[in-house]
Amino acid sequence: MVLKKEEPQDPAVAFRYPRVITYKHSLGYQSKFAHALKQGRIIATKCPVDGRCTIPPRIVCPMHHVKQTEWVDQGQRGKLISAFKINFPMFDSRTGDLKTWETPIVSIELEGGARMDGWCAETDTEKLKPGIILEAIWRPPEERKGRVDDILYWKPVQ
Amino acid sequence: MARRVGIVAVAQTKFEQKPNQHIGELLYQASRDVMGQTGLEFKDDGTGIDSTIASGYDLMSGPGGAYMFLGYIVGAWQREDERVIEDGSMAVYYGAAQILAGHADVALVLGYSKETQMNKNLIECLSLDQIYQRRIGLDFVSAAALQAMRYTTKYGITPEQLAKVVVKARKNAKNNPYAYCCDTLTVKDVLRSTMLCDPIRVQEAKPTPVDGACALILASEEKAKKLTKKPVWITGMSSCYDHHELGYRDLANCDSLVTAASKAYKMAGVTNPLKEFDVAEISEHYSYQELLWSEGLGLCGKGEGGKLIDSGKTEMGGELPVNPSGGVLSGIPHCVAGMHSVVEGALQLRGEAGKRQVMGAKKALAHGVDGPAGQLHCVITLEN
Amino acid sequence: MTHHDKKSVADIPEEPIVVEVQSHSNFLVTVGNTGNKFLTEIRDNRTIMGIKCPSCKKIYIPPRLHCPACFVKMSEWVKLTGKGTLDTYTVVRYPEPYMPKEPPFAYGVIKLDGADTGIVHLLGGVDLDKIKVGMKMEPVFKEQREGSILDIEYFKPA
Amino acid sequence: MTGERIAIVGVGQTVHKSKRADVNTAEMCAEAVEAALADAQLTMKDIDCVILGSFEPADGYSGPDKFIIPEIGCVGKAGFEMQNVGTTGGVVCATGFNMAASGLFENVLCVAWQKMDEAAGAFGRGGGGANEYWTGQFPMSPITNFARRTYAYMTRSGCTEEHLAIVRVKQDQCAQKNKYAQLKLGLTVEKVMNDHLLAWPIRRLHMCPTTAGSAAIIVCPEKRAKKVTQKPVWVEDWFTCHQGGALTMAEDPTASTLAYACQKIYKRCGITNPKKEIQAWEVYEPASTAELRWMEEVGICEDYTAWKLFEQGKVGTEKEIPFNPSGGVTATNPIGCTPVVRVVEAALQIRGDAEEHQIPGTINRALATAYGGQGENVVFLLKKTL
Repeated sequence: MVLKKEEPQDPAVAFRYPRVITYKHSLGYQSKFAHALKQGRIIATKCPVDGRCTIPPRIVCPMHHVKQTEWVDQGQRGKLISAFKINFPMFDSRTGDLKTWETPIVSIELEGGARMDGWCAETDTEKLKPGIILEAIWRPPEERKGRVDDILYWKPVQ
Repeated sequence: MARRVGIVAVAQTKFEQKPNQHIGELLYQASRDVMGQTGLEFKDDGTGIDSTIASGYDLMSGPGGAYMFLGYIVGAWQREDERVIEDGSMAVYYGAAQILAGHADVALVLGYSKETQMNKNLIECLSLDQIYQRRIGLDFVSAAALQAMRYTTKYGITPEQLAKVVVKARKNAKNNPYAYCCDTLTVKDVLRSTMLCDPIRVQEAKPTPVDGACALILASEEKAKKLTKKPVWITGMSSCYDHHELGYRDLANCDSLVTAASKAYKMAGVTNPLKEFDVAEISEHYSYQELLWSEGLGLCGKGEGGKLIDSGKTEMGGELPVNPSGGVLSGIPHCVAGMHSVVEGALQLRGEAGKRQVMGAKKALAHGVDGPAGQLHCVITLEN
Repeated sequence: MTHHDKKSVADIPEEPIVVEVQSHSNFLVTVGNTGNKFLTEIRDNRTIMGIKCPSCKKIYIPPRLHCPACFVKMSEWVKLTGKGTLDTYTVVRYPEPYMPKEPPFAYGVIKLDGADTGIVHLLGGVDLDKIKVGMKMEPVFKEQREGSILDIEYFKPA
Repeated sequence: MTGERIAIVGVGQTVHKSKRADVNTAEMCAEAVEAALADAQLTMKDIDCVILGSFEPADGYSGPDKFIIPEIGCVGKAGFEMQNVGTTGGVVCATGFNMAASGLFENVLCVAWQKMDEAAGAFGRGGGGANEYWTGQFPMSPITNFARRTYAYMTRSGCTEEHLAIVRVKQDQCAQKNKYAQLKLGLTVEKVMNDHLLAWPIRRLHMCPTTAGSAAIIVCPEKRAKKVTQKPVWVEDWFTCHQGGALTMAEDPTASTLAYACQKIYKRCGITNPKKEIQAWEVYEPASTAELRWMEEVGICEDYTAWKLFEQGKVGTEKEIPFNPSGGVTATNPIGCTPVVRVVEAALQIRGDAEEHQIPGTINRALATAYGGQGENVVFLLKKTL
């Protein structure tokens, strides 16, 4: 699955069809989450039945199928669930370039209970054991765009 | 059909541009509506909704696999949850087949589209074969225009006759609170509007972009009778594919629609559609399509679509009112259109169509279409 | 985990956000042997070939491997003159990024002499308002041909 | 079931390869359709309904059914296209089964395909993500998904990298006996363990390859099926179990919806001891490590113990647990078509027509699955006799 960009071939055999689709995704009820990121906060919707919080925010709880209207602050720290490092070049979906990825991706259970993914400052995967506590390190406020990557990375708390 | 499938509830959102709403909110609104009407929820013990079928082009929702993140919104988490990548009428078709198969007793069918999210023409262009037709830049609009030109020249359909279709659609849409476009138009206004792709003028094409969703609940005959006092029965249905290459067909005919209609009519025991149906909802993305599809559906003879609109038979109050809702020309999103036909047909047969009600309607005809120049048609007949 | 104080989320705005994202892809389109033969004949010999069904004897253009009516393999190539009759046409007056030309320009379905089907292609060498259904047409090939259907620059009135 | 009882009367697939430059997508599908028709001894005239599907994001099309229809001779027939990411083939089969059982049709053709040689390297900016806003920051792929799952599986079960390698070697041994399989590598545990690391603990060999291939099945209602073939494969039951992308909702990061789907379908069919009552398994494992977890989820063994069965050498075509005798998905993966290949292989096992990779003894019942997204499944039960 290591992807290589191939040389163009004889178009009578095969040719490339470049395609660009521009999407204007309406975040709708998820907008509040994006506004929170700009403020350096992580929030999630909460299920009124069992109190579980979800990211991405959901309009209804998948399990109980009730509308989730309550938003809960998730704090700045979380517990590591899993971690892995990508050892091969993969496309960066933001730039379209093949890129090597030095930092591990971690799955975190936040203090508020919701789970999300993030980059991790600790590159030694041996040290990334489930259960360790990580803290969010944010971009400076002026650089934040209301996207998940406003969180630069997660750093283990000593 | 040996057994019947009942429509027990229908719903639609207002069709308009909704940049402030997440695509899931449309789905939620429509699905909640029908679930509220029937009091049904997804259950795994056979006492609620057993399965859900959605329709919609994946690439219209997002870059790929996007719709799969929406199934939970209707409550289909860990449930039968499938997607038809065609016009919404095909989802109804499949939903009814699932019930006939006994695999589900109650099915939730959904159609949703958010055309404001992307360039609809581009996504439709991606349906065309890459080596020939897409390479020259053809899309659904230009394919339809080629068909319109062929059809109008072969049978001498006049621009005025085409414009009348638009005038009728917008006039009818005034009676439909869910419709997007209901401006007062005259034949002259239509003919004065900018040419989009000869002979299709801007006013003769479906208004776009529009957002919205439809939902309906289907049930087996036994359950339908318990769930509602006013079940609407699906009595016949069929889809049919035509050639993909426009040059392989005579674009002045719609052979696949003729086949689909004759199969559906045979199931329903319909022999004279113009007489027997009380109301028809036909997916006309462009003005010529109402005429050409009417021919395919057997409402008139070959090449007589122009005469049909002139006769006034398809107006409200006529022998067979076509598109009392205003139809697709009043602005229904791609992939929702055919399901909208079924929803409107059901509302008519329940006597719940408000100001657009055709009095005493007993049999309705619903039609959906997908693909370039009507490659894939679906015909569904309804009875109360 | 440290105890986390739930902060109020009331001060986070909710106004809807629309995010614009782009999806880029560049698919390889495999032409296959049948298409390859057709396109290389156009490229190398300025010849348009049809393919004949051994069962129903229909000649198809653009060619394909299987007869759509009989579902049998086709392999007999038939040389066509390229001349034909204009079955229908349209003038495109709206711009789209995927179009090969700036509008206005014309498409037509040309029913080729000696074939049972027509081919959709660009029209040229004629005033757009003088195009008529039923015109006799002939292909104009590009000087520089690469092996694509666009090696036929357009069809013009014969 | 109030509808018709149905049977698979014909199956076909292409020889799966990494590249198919000789055919376009539609022509590739035609090969599988021809094979299925020949297998059923039917002609295209007999077919009255066609259901198609592929994993569209890797197809370069939006609605590829439209251009494939004429090439497979289905102009004038009823049908439509289904899609649901990785489970597409499963949904295609389920739809075909429903259409046949509805009594509306006599012979239903299901076709699925993927031509991954066209998609490899095709995704640039924003191309791969389901919704760029949510997943855009991470290079998400099945590799990262299974790296995460496998990491969690290993920490929970105590299985080691060597066990993962044993699983891969078994799959390769099976694939070598399957003439349609793509990767036949002659692997050893050592080779797998020294293979290029993609995302620990996932090595290149652990992941499914990119495949160009197509598969087709023909389904008939009971009466018709008995006329068409001496060896109908009866479709006992099926269940589509999607979870709407709610992966983060699961308590156990290794879990999918497979366990739930299997329990449900077993109950409906009165199966109490799946290991005994099902004699052949074709389960969609996008990574070799998934085979372990899926084996537990389908009920062959307790949670987190499947690796022990491999350690004891109990898994293999001719062994106690005949799991993925075709070599599975790590050997061949034309994504949207893969679940149809699973059904095809399961049907061949029941008929006793799997040739070199035939499981010895009578196969009365087989289970096939489809996997997609982040834990979605479709489960099929096929039977030899009614």
